[in-house]
Amino acid sequence: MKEIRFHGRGGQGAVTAAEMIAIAAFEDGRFSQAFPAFGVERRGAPVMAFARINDKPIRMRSQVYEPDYVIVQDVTLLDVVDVTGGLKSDGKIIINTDRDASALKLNTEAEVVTIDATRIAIDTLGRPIVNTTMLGAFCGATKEVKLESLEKSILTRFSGSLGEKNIQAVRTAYERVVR
Amino acid sequence: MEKLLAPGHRACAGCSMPTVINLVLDAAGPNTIVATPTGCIEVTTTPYPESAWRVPWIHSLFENAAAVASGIEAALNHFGKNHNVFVIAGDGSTLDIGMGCISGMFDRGHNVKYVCYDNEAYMNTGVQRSSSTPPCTSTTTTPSGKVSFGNPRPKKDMPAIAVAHRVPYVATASVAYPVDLRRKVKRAISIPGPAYIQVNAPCITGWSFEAGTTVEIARLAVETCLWPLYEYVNGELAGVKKIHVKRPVEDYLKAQGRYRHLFRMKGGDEMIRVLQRLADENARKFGLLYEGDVTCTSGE
Amino acid sequence: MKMIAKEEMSLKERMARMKVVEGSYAVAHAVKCCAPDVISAYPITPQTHIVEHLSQFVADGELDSEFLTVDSEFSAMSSLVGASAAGARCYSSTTSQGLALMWEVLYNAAGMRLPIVMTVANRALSAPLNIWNDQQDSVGARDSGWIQLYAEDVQEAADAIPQAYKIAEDPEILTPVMVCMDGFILTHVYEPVELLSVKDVERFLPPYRPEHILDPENPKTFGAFADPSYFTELRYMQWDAHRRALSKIETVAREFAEQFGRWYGGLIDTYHADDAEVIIVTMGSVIGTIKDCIDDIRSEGLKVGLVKIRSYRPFPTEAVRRALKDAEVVAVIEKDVTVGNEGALLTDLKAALYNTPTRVPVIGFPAGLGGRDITVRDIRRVVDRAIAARDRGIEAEMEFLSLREDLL
Amino acid sequence: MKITVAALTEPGSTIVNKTGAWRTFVPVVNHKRCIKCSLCEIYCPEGCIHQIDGLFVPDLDYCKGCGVCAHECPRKAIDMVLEEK
Repeated sequence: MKEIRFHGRGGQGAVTAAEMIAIAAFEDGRFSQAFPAFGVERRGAPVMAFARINDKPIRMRSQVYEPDYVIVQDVTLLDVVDVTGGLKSDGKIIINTDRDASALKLNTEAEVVTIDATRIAIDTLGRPIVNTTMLGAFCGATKEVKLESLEKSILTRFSGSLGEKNIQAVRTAYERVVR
Repeated sequence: MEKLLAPGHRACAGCSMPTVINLVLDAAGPNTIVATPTGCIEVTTTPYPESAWRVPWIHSLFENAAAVASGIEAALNHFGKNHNVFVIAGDGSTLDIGMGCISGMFDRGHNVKYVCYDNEAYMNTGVQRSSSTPPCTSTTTTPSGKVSFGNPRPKKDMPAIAVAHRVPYVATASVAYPVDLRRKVKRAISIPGPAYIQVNAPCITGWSFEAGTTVEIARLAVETCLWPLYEYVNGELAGVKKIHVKRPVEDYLKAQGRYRHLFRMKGGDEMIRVLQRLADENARKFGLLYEGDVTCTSGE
Repeated sequence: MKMIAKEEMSLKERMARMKVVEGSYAVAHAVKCCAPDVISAYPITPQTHIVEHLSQFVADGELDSEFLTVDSEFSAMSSLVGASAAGARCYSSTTSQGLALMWEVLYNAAGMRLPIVMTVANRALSAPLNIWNDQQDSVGARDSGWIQLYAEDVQEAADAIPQAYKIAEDPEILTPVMVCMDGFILTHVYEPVELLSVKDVERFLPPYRPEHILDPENPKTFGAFADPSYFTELRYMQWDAHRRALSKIETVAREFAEQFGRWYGGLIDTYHADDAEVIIVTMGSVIGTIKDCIDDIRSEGLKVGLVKIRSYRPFPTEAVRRALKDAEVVAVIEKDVTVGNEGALLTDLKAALYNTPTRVPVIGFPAGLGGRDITVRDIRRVVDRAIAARDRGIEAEMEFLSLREDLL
Repeated sequence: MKITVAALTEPGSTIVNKTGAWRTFVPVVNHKRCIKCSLCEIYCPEGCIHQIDGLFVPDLDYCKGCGVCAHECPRKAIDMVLEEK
């Protein structure tokens, strides 16, 4: 089972991102689960969401304490939240920043992937909403879900030209980090 | 003709409430469903395994009759059935504990006709003050005493609250004016949406008056202008019952044990003047008097 | 019986019918398939999404229900008393303070034998104010006369809705049903669910045809008052209907399994309980975590099993007696506590065992209160405590799980 | 009578309860004075004054003897008389 933790700020769509990964993984023929760290946080406050992906039905209901992957939608959270807490040493953390991984000096043995998702989002969507862009980066960095499944999942949420733009953002981010 | 409220009920001898119910049901007819909250009505008309009601009737709780009626109306709407839905409730369940549910029912605009029989206190539990109790009234929770003239507060203006909810038809009525009451019930039914009718309904036990005088007491309330009869249609005052001879409030007060202290206590006369001013204000506000009519002196 | 159709149908086939949706959506969708005539509800976290989805179904013309946007939970349940008496199939959902505000009406709806169905998105009761999950709300309503079913996952919470109507509306039962699902944990999770269809539910659930309604053609009196010469018998009849519900709940679960191929247990369900030395008894969403844990612990050699309480009211006394008779120790995990005594389920369970030859030690753990996460480590601690109680005797009959002693 | 589910009750079934036994004074109608205004029938709290063959007659099975009819009669055609039982 793979476990994913999302860090974002209220209004940045971290919960939606977790849902879209769950939908994409299920599209791939795997079982999935997504849920927010339930709270009363308002717009701008640090928030978390979780997702699980497994080859068999998922029964576990506790929160995620030792994630395989961490997605950080806002680099300023690094100062206020322990984003690497519990992250598995063979895991990955994907951070939205224009800086290099080495410059972040994160306390983790896991691989650190950085992407300037805010720039991509502004260029493609015209707004700094990075949740879909970050999913593209996650997809490229981990291959945990198929890109086409992710795109399908995003189109269930965004239709028309907004959907198209989100797909473009996802692909751009994917290309940047895929190897 | 057989009444829609059957005899054999356990209301006090001389109670006005069964008369109010029968007047309402006379006007509404048998195609009517009634919801009633806990109170004298429920206790006196439906002791299991008997019921006085010849129309479908439901009691749920003390404070929820308006919500229960909302649900009935919603179900009837859904099934495309066309029956009158009435609440017949006392003043305690209407002006006090049931206010939230009533406000919701008014606000949602249910086609429910709400009739409050107002006996101005909690009679079912033994004459405790309600927010419909008039000032200077002695009740068991606002008794007159060495330093008290009884209830210190004015009567809550529930018809005005109904008007403020944009209830399309709001009226007051009296058991002493049966033709007027039946007309108002029919008018309420003819106007779609919620309606509110508050009926002055003397309680022989709680008000403590002489046997047989129930209707006369109610008539005095109207003739003194302490109980103005009026109708609001779509927020506008649409009619009042004019008074030919306005009686002084003493005529009404002295007939009832609940005001006995006003005639015995030092300073009671000042309280009577306060009540007279309330009556005069009603007469002025609603235009209850004919041009040139006289105010009668006490007794005549 | 147990796994019936589940095994017959491959996982792949089931997946083809699944969709990843939010728990609240799955429940609202199930409600839609039951086509209630009147819905009345008041928004309260974490139940809100259910009524929002239902409102949307109504707004989109997918659901032909009267939807009452009432002024309070009290009015919500009160209006359903009226609607149900007028012959409508009725639905509401609430949680926590909202359920508490309905309190008086809960007893009334049950006593008037109105087959209303309500989802309770379980949440803690204040004070202090807390919007997170535990089951104090519905457990506190256990004596209200409602049948209470507790769901383990989203699929069960949704599938329980048509089952609840079938149980509630049975002329032999005529008792309202609460379907309890853990707030947030199940209401807000996205996971694959087989959504019901109107056609299938129509085949499963007969239309609601009450014998007596508020009807001028046959003007019955509902809600008469009963003095001491009748009250006991009227209560007895409610109690007796719950007794009949014991078999009805099982039957309906079986009928559902036969038609839909999904089984969650009838009154109870078990997981590796047959040969278990240690049996955990619990209800609600923590069951999934416990099942994973049981697999791990069993692979280490210890025989641990689970008894899931699906029907808390009526309480499945005979079923738990049978399920626990060979256990060496029983540990109850429950998301409630009776202040002044112990966990409610712990008390009920011990009471069920008392007049039997079974003399198994039973210990209890209030857990997950006010949303405290119940982790794998917590479950292991419960099992350790249970083993200790078996081997060395009971030290404490009840212990608050994961109590932060450092704060005390 | 067997108890009914949810205490459902038949319409008008209070008629088995003969409240006439409550009475101390009994209304005696002087039909010669009666102008058939029907106010007694309207105001009677028991709804038990009926017009029979044109005459207004209280049903003494239910009349509680409250005296409202006598008090309201505009022609004073009804007297309340101490009932001999």
